[in-house]
Amino acid sequence: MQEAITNMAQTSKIGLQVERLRAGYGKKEILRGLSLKVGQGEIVALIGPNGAGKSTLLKVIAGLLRPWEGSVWLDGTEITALPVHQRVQKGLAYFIQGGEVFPSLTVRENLEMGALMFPKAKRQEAIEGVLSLFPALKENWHRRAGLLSGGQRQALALGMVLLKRPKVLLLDEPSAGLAPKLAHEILAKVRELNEHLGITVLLVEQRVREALQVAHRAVALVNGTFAAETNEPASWLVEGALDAFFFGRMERAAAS
Amino acid sequence: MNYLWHILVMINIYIILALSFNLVAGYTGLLSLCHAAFYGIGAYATTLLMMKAGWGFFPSLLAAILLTGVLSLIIAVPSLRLRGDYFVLATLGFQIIVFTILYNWVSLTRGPYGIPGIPIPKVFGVEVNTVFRYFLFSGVIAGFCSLLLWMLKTSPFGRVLKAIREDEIAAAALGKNVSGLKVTAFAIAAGFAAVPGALFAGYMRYIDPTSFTLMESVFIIAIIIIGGAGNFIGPVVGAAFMVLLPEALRFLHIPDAIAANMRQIIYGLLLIILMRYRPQGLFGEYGFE
Amino acid sequence: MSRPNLKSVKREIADAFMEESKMLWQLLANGFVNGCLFALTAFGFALIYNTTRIFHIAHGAIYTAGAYLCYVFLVKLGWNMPLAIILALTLTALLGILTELLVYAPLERRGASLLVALLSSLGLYIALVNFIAMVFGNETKVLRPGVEATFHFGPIILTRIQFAQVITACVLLPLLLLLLRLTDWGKKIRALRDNPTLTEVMGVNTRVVRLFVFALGSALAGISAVLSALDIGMDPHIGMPALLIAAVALIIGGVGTFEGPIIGAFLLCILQSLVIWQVSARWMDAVTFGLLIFFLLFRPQGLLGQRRRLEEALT
Amino acid sequence: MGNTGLNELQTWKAKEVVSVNGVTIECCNLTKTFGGLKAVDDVSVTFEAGKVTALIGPNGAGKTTLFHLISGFLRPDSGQIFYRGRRIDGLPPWRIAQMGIGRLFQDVRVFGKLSALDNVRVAFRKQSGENPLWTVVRRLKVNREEQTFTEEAKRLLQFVGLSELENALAEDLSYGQQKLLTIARLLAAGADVFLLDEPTAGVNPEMVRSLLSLIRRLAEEGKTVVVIEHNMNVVMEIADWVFFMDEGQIIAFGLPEEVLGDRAVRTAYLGI
Repeated sequence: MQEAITNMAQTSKIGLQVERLRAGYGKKEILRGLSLKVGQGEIVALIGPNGAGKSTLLKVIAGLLRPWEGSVWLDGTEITALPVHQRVQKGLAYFIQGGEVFPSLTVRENLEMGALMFPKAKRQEAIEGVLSLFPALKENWHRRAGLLSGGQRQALALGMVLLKRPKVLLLDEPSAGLAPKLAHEILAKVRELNEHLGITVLLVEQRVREALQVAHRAVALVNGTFAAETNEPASWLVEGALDAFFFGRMERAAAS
Repeated sequence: MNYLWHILVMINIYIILALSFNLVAGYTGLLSLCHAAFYGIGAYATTLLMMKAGWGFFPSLLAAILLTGVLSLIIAVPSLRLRGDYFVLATLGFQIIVFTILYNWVSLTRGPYGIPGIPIPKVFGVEVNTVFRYFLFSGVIAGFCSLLLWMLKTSPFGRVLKAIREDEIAAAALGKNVSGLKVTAFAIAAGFAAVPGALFAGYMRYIDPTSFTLMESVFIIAIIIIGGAGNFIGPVVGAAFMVLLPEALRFLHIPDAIAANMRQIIYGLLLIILMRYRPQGLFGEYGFE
Repeated sequence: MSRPNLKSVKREIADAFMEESKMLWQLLANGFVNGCLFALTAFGFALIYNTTRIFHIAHGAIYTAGAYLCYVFLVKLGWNMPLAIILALTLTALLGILTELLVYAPLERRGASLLVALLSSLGLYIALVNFIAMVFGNETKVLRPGVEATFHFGPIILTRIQFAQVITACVLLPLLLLLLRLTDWGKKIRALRDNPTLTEVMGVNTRVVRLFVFALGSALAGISAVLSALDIGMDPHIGMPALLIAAVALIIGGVGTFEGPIIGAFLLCILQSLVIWQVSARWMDAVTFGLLIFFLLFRPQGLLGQRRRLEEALT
Repeated sequence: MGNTGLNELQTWKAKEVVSVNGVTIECCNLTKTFGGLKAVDDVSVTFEAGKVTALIGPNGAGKTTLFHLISGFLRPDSGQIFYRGRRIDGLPPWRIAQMGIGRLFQDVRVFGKLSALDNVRVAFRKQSGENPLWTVVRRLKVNREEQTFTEEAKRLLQFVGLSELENALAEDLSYGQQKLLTIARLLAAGADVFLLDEPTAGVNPEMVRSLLSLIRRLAEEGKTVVVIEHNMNVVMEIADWVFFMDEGQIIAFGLPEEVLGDRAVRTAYLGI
């Protein structure tokens, strides 16, 4: 397997790094010795078919899944053995696939859970910032989150993550289930946060086109290992550029 | 010498209890808290049939086995679809209800006064009237029960129960009638629990509800867990250990008043320690995971 | 000749009727007072069960320990009541913390099943209760000798302790519910109940929250035990019925809710009073656990809980 | 492991398995909703014997739900399912399994504490030894039957390439070996239809080879094989026919190269 060559576009400093990760569930091996670097202030889009290990990689970085082998580094310090909450305190935020919220807490309480690390006086201000992004949440302020529609729940979950003002942001399909317009806005917002605050982003997205447009760099995973990368994500939007990762050896089969 | 035979009688009784419970807990993976209820129903049914209907020991025992097996369906059929701690709770409820009935249905069971003067079992007209004879008697019955249970456990029936324990969805996907098999195993185990009940009644010649409490169910669970669930040797070792432990304490000249508590403390701590480091028990293969 | 007689018969009937209704009122009042006590225990149990999913049987032993700790300080050492109670409750909370640290947390780290935790809890219950019995003996102990002052409210008579029990519960329970709503700790506890993974991802150290929950839940069991012991005394086995009622109250009130177990406890205790009135105290347990089985089979989500989707159970 | 004797293996239950090509499973207008979300939305598909049919599509497209519906673990809100002309929706899973519809789950679901041999032996149908009374009363007959099952199980283990591991506990096998074991188990259960949910996921590349050839051989022996698969190389290699699902609906079907070349499919898959 080819090692990840890393030529980071934006900066030479590494925001996030994984080394020879092997991980899986029970005996099921998903990540097979994956190495990857993300520069500080960089948006990297992870591309690959289902089951390639994108979500698993994010879970390992967030600390929800202990890797069998390998290490995880955040801003130059190893965090492989740290519990989840300490990683969060070090500036890592993780948007879980599917947009999980606390269903029996109100929208307001959910956002307050996202803003726990602010002193109480500053919370409201921080929350207002997120609300300007998702005005629909304001309308449902006192509703239990479990009663929200899918799109609103997704927005709430994203709001909770953005409240953390992270240094490194792990996004697992943030726009899934959202209307195209809102999806676009959200990704644009991610880009904006990145530009203004220098947040490092590792992005997994079903909408590959949008992801590639917003990212500085793209990495393709296939079968739990690094397959390719590009500094010009837009180049992968060309017809057929991604076929090798998603559809494999088409030509061989077509020939037979 | 009688002392030794007495202990062996008790071991025989608990071996049947533990092996039958193992069919439910160790093989099928159902942690039931009402095995002592079946033990009690068996004891009372045998006793009442002997004393009120004037039947002999063996006909009474057979009827008690059937009755217990059938009564077990009352709790088994509805609650087997419950999972994990909800199933445990349902069986706990059943245990307490059975105890309450034994305790309060005075016209039938004499309630808290218990039933004294239970007739001595006869085998081919010979009364089993010494402790030694009772040891032989209970030993033969325990051996016979063990043989039957061993045949069940080493058969395709035992194997499919284990499969259900390991993964009931996969078992269903292979065409196994999971609920039917669970209910069957539960009823068989309950039926077998009637045997030690009858042996106990015939041996003590007196029964009252306090022998069949929730704590007795817990005691049976402790036997399985300390010896180990899911195979044959674990429950046997567990039963011997749990019966012998208080006797061992007695030999250490610990006063009876303290020894009673001390042995319970030892059971309790053993449970904690085993669950932490060896949930499958000393000799078992299944650890309730 | 017959007239006065008839009158007296009428009066007798009326008296008997009055007595009967008086008794009902008194029984209902007793049910309510018991409800207050068991609601505290049930709330503590629910706090632990809802957040950790551990069926904490040892809660019963911790309940017993609370009463005996108070006994040590109050009777054995002769300290004054407030000091004795506060110290007893602190130590009870500590016992809860130790339980989590030494018994449950290692199992949680190993990823052990809930049945394993339940069995450990059972072991801890047995060990603790028998330790208490070994030290203090099996006989009933009283915290306060003598007859209590009584209060009359219409047909109802309450002792001073019963009055204190009602006051404590009526202050503490709403306060606790409010704290769960309004404080950060409360939110963390409810968040942990809803979604442990997301709680961690929000940067909360869930281990600390669990410790807090065990401390608080155990202290509540302690309060309930001390209040009960002040009234009717104690023996080493008072914990099991308390635990069982708490567990049944949680199931019928609704697992996952915090109001549910409180309502469940009151309903259960009042129902028990009615059983005493109409049937007999001896069948109380059968009715309680019959109700438990009924709920488990036909309404497992309880009165207030939400039904889990069938499909979730499959995966 | 040549192409030895799957047919031969099946002869003893030849009455049950009709090894002819043609439609075996037919789903008509299946719909399944989870609280507002249409997981399977008016799906009509047929699966044929002797062919490997691949079911592909993005995560959450409803593929596994469709398998749950066919194997009886979920009941459809509306629609019908037929197996060889018999209606099977509404039957409990074990009945459906007994009729010959085998199911491989996404996570392997082996019986961990049973040996590999026992994992296979437990799967045989119509074991009189599963009746507790017979195991005691007619022990000899049960034992004789058991010998036959043991021999068959050993041959099945050999067929999937696990003979040397027959005494190992299933939990000690590698992930790929466990998958092979579950296929052997389905064969023992007399499955005629194989619903395989991501058979290659999490399996190491060397083992994938033997899995794929095994799957291919099942189809050659006349079984109906349906795989949910994300690896398009695998789809191209083994599938005769492909259904593409997205948001609960079948949006394309055809030969693999047709479907994978389809504009709409590429859009749905790639998000481009």
